[in-house]
Amino acid sequence: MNTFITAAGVALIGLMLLVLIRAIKGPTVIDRLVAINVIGTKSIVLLLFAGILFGQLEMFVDIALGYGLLNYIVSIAASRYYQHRKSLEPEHSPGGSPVS
Amino acid sequence: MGFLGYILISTGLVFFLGTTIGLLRFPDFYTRMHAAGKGDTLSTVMILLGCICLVSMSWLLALKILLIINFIFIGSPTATHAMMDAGNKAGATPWRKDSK
Amino acid sequence: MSALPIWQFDVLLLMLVLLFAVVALSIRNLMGAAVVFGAYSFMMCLIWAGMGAVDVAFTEAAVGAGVSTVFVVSTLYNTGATMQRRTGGLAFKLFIGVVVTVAGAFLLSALPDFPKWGAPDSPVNATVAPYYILNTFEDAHVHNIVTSVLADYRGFDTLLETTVVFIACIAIYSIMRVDNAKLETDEPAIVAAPRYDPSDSLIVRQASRFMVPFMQLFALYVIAHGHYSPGGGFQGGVILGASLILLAISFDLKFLLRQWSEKTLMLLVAAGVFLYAAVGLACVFMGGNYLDYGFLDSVLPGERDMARSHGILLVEIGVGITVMFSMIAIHINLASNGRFDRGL
Amino acid sequence: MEKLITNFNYVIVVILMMIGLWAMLAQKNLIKKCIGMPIFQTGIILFFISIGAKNKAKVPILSKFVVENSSAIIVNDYANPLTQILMLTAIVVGVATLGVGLALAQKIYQQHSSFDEDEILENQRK
Repeated sequence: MNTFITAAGVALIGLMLLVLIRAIKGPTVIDRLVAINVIGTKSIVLLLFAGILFGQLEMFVDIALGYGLLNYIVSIAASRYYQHRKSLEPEHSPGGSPVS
Repeated sequence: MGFLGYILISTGLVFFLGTTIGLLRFPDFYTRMHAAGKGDTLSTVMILLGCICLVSMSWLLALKILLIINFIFIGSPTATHAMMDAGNKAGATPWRKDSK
Repeated sequence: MSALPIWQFDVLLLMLVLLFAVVALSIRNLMGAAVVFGAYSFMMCLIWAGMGAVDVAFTEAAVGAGVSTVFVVSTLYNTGATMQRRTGGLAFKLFIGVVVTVAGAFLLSALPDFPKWGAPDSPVNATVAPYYILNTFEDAHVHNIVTSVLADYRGFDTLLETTVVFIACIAIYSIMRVDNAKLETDEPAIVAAPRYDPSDSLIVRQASRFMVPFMQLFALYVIAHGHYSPGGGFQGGVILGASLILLAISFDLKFLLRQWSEKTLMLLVAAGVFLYAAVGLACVFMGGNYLDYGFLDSVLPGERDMARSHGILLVEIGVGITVMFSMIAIHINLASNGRFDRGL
Repeated sequence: MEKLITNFNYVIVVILMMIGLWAMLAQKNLIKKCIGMPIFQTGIILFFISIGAKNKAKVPILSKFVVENSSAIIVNDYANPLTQILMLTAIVVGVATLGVGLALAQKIYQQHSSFDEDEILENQRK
């Protein structure tokens, strides 16, 4: 079982690396936000995997629960941000946005 | 029971692979959001259910993991909605067939 | 004992974390940098968990997912800066790079002298630490060694750290707070954010309304159950603060300020530190040393070791109150640009 | 070279500290400096935590089984708790100091309407 969990964890980290490509490339901020949100959800799973591998799942499940509760605050903050600031442009064409 | 756990975790990984490919290959923000919002939630829920089946644990621990699933089921679609809202308000343009 | 350290995860994650750090610094859009920095903190949480530091991982999870990114976002919201200016100065950057590399090379030259990664007989692990592991249950009747060392053996340290959080809160308050009456004449408000906007998303508000009570219940559990599982005042305080920050974001800053006035918030920030210091002083009056909870046994139930356990709980509650309300006060100051009326 | 593998964690620590220091010194943007500060800080936290990690150790929480049967506690079964508590408080203090930095940056932006160091200096000379 431990080998399977380890393999699954390594596969998850590998796929997270691929998701990170979207966070690096992503032409707009929102694309990055989507990628980071996916990575955050997968951290919950990896925390549980770490708990299984340590053989002390009851110690790790609280952290995962905290993550599950808090994970979506940043998305909501970003949504509030873009309600009032319409400044979504690909980074390579600065356009008319206030540059600082 | 353990067999079911292996199947659930593997299926979850396959769904996460789909999410990753969707995030990387889709042409614009809205379609990427489509891949990330659905595949991410489903794969996380499946892997967590797989953990419950795979590892022998007390009912309290299983309840906690079910609570995590519950919170992800509420939080993750809300985050998806908020990000979609943000993209819409910030003016992300949808992809068309004739756009390059 | 199927104790298996997950070094194979750790090596992968350590590589990944470097990548995240570089990406967060190289993205020119400031909002994007803030978002990637949030993910950097996720990775760090996984690394702490992989090394068996569950309490640290919990703190990092609560701080990274709940508050730190929101602080950066609210600063960006109030200033309206989106892009980093494309500056030249490549020579300067290279010069700094050389200086930093030389400093790093000096540090790396000490590499062979360090004990091996994960060696149980290194000086750090073999001198002081075994005392805590062996004696904590007899002394304080606490299962979680980290909690007992945090609040009991090294109580002074934690008292002063809590004071630092308090002082940081005061500093931000004195930097940011402006008088609303004077503001109109002095300078125009930089952000003309609309007031409460009924077109706000109903879905977000209903989801927050559902989640916030669970968050607060969970945070109270974390503070109270910190004796037996990872958790304690810092983690619970940050989660409580994050729950109210979530309310402020998804509804409106006014919604939060209707229930917690500015004065109440600042009084409660001080009250937590006061509770901590008062417990210490009570020990002095009962005849012991400062923060020696064992002497509270005539007031608190149980023998001397149980009294220490209960004293730790009191102190953790004090820490939780200070951390919770200072997080909220910092958020309100940053989000409303010091005006305490509207904001992110 | 062999040390480079057994002491891999210290290499990452030094690189993280270098990245953070470089960001704080060379980046002209105040927000980027504020992001560099936590990176430097996590480098130091990583140093402490990894120096206290033990091979084949569990988390430093005594299980009910060990306590109730009053069996001997084996020190090397538990990771070092001391380094962990030193860093636990540092994280919360770190986010409070990040708040102070951001507050200062926000005030500076109000005065000079820029986060860029060069522009701020130019504004001041005027």
